Amino acid sequence: QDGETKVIGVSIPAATHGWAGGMNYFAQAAVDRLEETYPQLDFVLATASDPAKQVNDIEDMVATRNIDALVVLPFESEPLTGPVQNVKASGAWITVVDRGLSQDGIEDLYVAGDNPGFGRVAGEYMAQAMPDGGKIVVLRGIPTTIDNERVEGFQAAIEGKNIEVLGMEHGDWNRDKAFTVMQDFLSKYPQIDAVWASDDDMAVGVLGAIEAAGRDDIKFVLGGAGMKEMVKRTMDGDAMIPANVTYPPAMIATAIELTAVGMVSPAPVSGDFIIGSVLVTPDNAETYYYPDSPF
Amino acid sequence: MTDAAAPAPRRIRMTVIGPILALVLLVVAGALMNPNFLGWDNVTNVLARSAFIGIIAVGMTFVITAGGLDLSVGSMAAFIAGLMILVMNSLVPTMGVGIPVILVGMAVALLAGLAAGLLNGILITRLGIEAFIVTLGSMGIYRSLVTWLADGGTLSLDFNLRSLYQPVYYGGIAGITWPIIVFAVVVVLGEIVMRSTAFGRHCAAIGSNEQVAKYSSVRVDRVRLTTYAALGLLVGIATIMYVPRLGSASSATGMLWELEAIAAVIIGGTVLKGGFGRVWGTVIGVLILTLIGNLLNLTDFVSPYLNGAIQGAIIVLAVVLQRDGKARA
Amino acid sequence: MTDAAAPAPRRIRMTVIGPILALVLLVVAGALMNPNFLGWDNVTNVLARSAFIGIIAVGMTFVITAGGLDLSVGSMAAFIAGLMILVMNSLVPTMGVGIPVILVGMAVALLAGLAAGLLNGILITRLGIEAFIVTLGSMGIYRSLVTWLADGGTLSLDFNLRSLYQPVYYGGIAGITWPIIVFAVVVVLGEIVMRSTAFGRHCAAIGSNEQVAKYSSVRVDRVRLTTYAALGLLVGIATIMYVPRLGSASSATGMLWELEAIAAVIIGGTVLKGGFGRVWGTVIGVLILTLIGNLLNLTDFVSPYLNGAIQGAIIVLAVVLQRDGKARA
Amino acid sequence: MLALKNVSRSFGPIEVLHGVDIALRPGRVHALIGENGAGKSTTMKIMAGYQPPSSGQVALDGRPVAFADMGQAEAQGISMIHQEFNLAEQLTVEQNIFLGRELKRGPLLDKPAMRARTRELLDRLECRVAPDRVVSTLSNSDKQMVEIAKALLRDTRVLVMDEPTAVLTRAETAILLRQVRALRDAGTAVLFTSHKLDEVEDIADDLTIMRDGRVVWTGEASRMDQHAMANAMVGREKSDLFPAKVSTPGEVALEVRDLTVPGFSHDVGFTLRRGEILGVAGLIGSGRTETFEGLCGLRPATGDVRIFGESVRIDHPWQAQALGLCYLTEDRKTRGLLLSKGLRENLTLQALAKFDRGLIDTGAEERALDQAIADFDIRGDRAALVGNLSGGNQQKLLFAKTLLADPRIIVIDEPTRGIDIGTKQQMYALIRKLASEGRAIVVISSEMQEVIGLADRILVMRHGRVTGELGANATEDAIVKLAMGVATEREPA
Ligand SMILES: Nc1ncnc2c1ncn2[C@@H]1O[C@H](COP(=O)(O)OP(=O)(O)OP(=O)(O)O)[C@@H](O)[C@H]1O
Ligand SMILES: Nc1ncnc2c1ncn2[C@@H]1O[C@H](COP(=O)(O)OP(=O)(O)OP(=O)(O)O)[C@@H](O)[C@H]1O
Ligand SMILES: [Mg+2]
Ligand SMILES: [Mg+2]
Repeated sequence: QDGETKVIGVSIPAATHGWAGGMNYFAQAAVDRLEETYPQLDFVLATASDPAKQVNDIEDMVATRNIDALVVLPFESEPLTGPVQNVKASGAWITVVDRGLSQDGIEDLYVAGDNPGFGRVAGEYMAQAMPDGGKIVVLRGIPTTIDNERVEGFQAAIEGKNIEVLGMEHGDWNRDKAFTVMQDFLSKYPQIDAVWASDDDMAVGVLGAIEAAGRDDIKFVLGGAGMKEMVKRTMDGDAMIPANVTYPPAMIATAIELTAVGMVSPAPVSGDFIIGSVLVTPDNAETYYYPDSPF
Repeated sequence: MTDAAAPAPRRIRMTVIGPILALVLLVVAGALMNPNFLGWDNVTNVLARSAFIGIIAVGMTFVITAGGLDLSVGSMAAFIAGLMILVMNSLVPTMGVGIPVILVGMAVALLAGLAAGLLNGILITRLGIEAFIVTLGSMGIYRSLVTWLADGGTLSLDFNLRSLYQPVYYGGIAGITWPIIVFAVVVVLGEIVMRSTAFGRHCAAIGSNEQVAKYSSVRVDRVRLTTYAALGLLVGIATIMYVPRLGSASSATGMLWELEAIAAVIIGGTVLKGGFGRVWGTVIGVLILTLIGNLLNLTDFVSPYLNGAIQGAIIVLAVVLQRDGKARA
Repeated sequence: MTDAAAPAPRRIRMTVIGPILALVLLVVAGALMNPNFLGWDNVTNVLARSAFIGIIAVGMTFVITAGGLDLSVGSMAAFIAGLMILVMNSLVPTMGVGIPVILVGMAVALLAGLAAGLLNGILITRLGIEAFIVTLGSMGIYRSLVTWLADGGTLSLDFNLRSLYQPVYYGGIAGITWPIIVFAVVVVLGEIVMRSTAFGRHCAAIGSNEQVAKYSSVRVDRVRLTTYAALGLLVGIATIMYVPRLGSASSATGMLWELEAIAAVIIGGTVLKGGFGRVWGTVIGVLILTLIGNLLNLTDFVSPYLNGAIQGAIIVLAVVLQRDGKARA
Repeated sequence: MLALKNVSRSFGPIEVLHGVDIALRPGRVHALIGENGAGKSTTMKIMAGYQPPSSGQVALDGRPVAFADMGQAEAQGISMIHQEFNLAEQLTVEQNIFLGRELKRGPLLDKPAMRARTRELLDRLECRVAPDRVVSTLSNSDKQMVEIAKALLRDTRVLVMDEPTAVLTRAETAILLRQVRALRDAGTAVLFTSHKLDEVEDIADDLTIMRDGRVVWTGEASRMDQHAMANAMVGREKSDLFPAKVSTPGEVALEVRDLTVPGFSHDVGFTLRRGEILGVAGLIGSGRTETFEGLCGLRPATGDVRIFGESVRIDHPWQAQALGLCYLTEDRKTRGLLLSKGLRENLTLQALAKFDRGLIDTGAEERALDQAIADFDIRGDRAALVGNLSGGNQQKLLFAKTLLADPRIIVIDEPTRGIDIGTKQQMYALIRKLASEGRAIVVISSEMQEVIGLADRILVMRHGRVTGELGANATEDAIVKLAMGVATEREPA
């Protein structure tokens, strides 16, 4: 390796659900594109199925690949804080994506979504779409801090808005699980006005269950994260999918790009980039429609 | 002389009644907790969603009875689903949206299932590697392959094709949907094969004592291979039912199905070390597992975080019911 | 008569050399792919991270040798980690940040591990339920409990306490970190117990033929119970090393450790159906599994989506090496 | 010293022992004989604490005892050698012998001491296996010797031996009996069963004869000779043991040249005609079993085999069966029968195709079982698991099972192991009948008398080679000479 080559490590969670799959895709695509553009950059991309594996990956990047920069989307904040701090201590540039570390000041660059905001935007939409109140059911993700933050944000936003949450279950950001849970919600509650599926993968399952049951009391399903099929339906004016809330998996690409540019230019970009969650409606849906993305 | 075996029947009786009793208790509990529980909709929902694991678990019953194990079924299902969707989507431009494309897709699923099962079986019987290792390996391989096929994301069936294909999951005859019908057919056939054919006997003989089976001119390797191939085929059939439901496959598809299928088989009274299996028991096992989830969704007196704990406890209790108080000798 | 037994030793030799050979091949491949592979840092990293699964797998070797199985170790570790963190955090206000709190935490981990192991063991031996079912149940229970303790999120160790505790993972003697030392001690003790104590022999005898063991006045239930209790204790020890590494516990902690531990045991040459076990083989198995992950990070000539496939293939190949070409009789 | 008083034992509603009385005295060998299923093994298990009596009393030194388990009986100095092997197959010889009573130095095992002690015990039994051999690789007779060594290790006041000699050759039996005498002279009470009445006559001081779960005779052994014993056991006058040799050899059924089973036998050759019984004699370990397993596709083998003139290649047992060649194993417990299954499933396993009409015809299976029970006089509960049948009845079932496949050529390895004298006679008659039906039969046997009495021709093997062929009226002496190698006596391996 000549001295000019810089190695950038990218460590992300594996594609175990739709959003993560999209994020994997964007990461891979960004790496491919940047390796082409900047021959002096070398990338190491590792995907982890649990926090411990992610720590292993990061250790390996330091011990065997001598990385100059690390782009990490932590599986969980706490367990990754120490190891990333160690990487920082070795002199590498640190970019943290999506989930902040539990200690401030480690990262040079922070590119993130806004989980409480994601819940809040969804809650506000619910309240606004049902001014007279209504009964809803909620599907939650995999039990994690992210999910907790989103649900708390949502609940805060519908506070005092006469919206009754009939039931909440974990759908694990998984279509099949969401389908099953929704079927059971439908058996259990004769009248449901709307569903907060909180994720577009789960929304797919929810819609399948509603369709199969032939129920027409449910006026709409609000997903989230901006899966292309769902955004398309919003764009086309589908009444069941009147809106979406963004949480772009492409933020990883932004982060990798910013880091790469920083490595090759004399003045690296640092600071915080918070990518707020935006409400997608038929009016602005076109802006958020990426037909080439797998998500 | 006839009533000589009294202690044996008494024990057998408990192992027979045990799983049924557990199932009945669950149903009664469900009916008490929620009036909709025994409603037609909920019952068909539960049966239809049992079908995937159920069809696979019937095949698993044979594999386990013959002393084997297959950890790869879940990811095999995901891989087959992905492959099927890819093939069907790629045929739409040339063949148009129509029944033929779907038939090709089904054929692909059956062939891929059979091939995957045969591959497992050949590695296990020809190379003589522990089934646990072979299928752990293929589990990783298929799971990876589907992730790769889907580019990390989700493979979705062409929208129009999906509408055409959907009746395979949602439609049926006289209100009984296809998955339930297929499941029932597989179970009945499985029960007959297990109880009343040479193949079923040979599976039990091999699982009971492979040496004895060999010395009795049983074609041990072929029977074994057939159990894995049949399981693969059944995974293919389950996938054919699964794809029209949501029209997609991703790396999350079929997650932990292997564990559920094995658990169902064992809750049903089949012996994990082989030698004795019963298909109807497996069906009860599958229903118990599905019902637990259903019940937990229909009631909400515990934190959803604890669902797993209740599920675990009920599984153990269902098996405790099968014992007649006495630890095995 | 002398040449009559010739085939036996030859086969044994291959099963002995097989795993070692697989390990050596992996190491050579790693060294060729990346010059840093054999560097001190990488070697200690790999050994230290093997320690968790390794310590557990040593216990699993005994359980499997005695004809048992334990699927609950991964979630047991998560639960113990969660409990340990909760207890330690709750003690900080009264006891302050200091060594005593950490010692209490360690004691809690050991006790909880022992209790959890005993519970599994008692259900298996006293109620006579299949180990698969009991530990599948407790797997669900512990996983749920940790999610519940963490309220769906992550339990984090008090920050100051964590700094104090960290040397238990990162520190050591003469550059050898504690996890490696503890792992080595556990392995050496395990090997001695397996080979040179009555307990080790009794495990093999029970796994080989329970009836014979019983007839030979081996206290079958007690030996069995002890294997599960010992495994629980070892899970506790592994957790003591694990908590300072990540300082947190969540429902994702220890995911699939059970599968890795069982795979390591079997790659190492222990027989899944019991009767024969070797601790050193398990160590090789653990190292092979950890190295595969490490190797995949050394290079990037395959899509990370396919990592699982390569992992699966290598596992199967490592076991193929143990066979001498011929399928077992 | 150890006695049963009016002991009954039931399995479910079936009572298999009815008020048995038996008393052992120190320094005496007490023989217990009876037909298959008479209740000998059950009696012995009750004495040694493996099973409790349903009613009646076990008395030790005059005081009633109730052993909660065999551990307690063992602590009282009672040990038992089981009829069926009771060894952990994956463990070594030494590990098996010391199982449950390992010698320790501190917390660790004292391996050198155990190895030395094992050596010493095996030397006493003149058994030459290495202490670290894995038991699963041993021959049956070596396993039996290990079993005996295991019992000898435990310093016993009462030694219960259930058919210890069934798998032993004459020489080994002599060694064993010598040990038994030594123990007796040291004051041990010995309870002994065997279906070989000459041994009983030879060793027994006291004798008890059982029939159908009852004691029908008990007293000083010297008051009975073999003939009287046999009559008392069977309950009727017994005629000649062996049927007349009326063979009319037909065409050549089996022709074997240069059969080699690597590691076990070399260049074995012989021919066999229809209607003929070929006996195969040899010492234990001479490779007879392996040779014929190789022939039947149960082990890798090379050679030139013709069946009814046609050159065939047999790599799997099912190929052999398809050619009408069946092998009846000497090892009924681990290779012959599924112990945890019922009689019907076992009986039809090998010939399942016969009952396969798309689905299995259970009715026909039941009829076949009726037939087999009648033909082979299988006694015991029809609904029982095969593992619960008495040893001899298991052997009969194994016989019935193999014959159900209707083979043209049958290799029978140790046909009468553990079978009572009455049934033996029936078996011999049956084998002869099979031959006269035009089947070709090979009988491998370690009982010299059996080979001589039954066979039309005798093949003798030594160290995996055929050392000679003898006619129907061979003498025991001639066989022994060939089996041992004429010049040398038991040369070192
Ligand atoms: N565990 C059991 N359950 C049911 N029946 C049993 C059991 N053990 C033995 N029996 C029955 O008790 C009877 C006596 O058997 P036992 O083994 O004592 O005979 P035996 O005299 O030793 O015969 P053999 O000479 O064939 O060894 C048989 O009919 C047998 O089937
Ligand atoms: N599975 C095995 N692996 C290795 N060696 C074996 C195995 N089985 C038997 N042997 C050895 O092979 C030799 C021949 O076996 P065996 O004693 O069965 O021959 P045999 O002539 O058939 O004697 P018999 O039938 O009277 O027992 C013996 O030395 C035995 O210890
Ligand atoms: Mg007996
Ligand atoms: Mg033999």
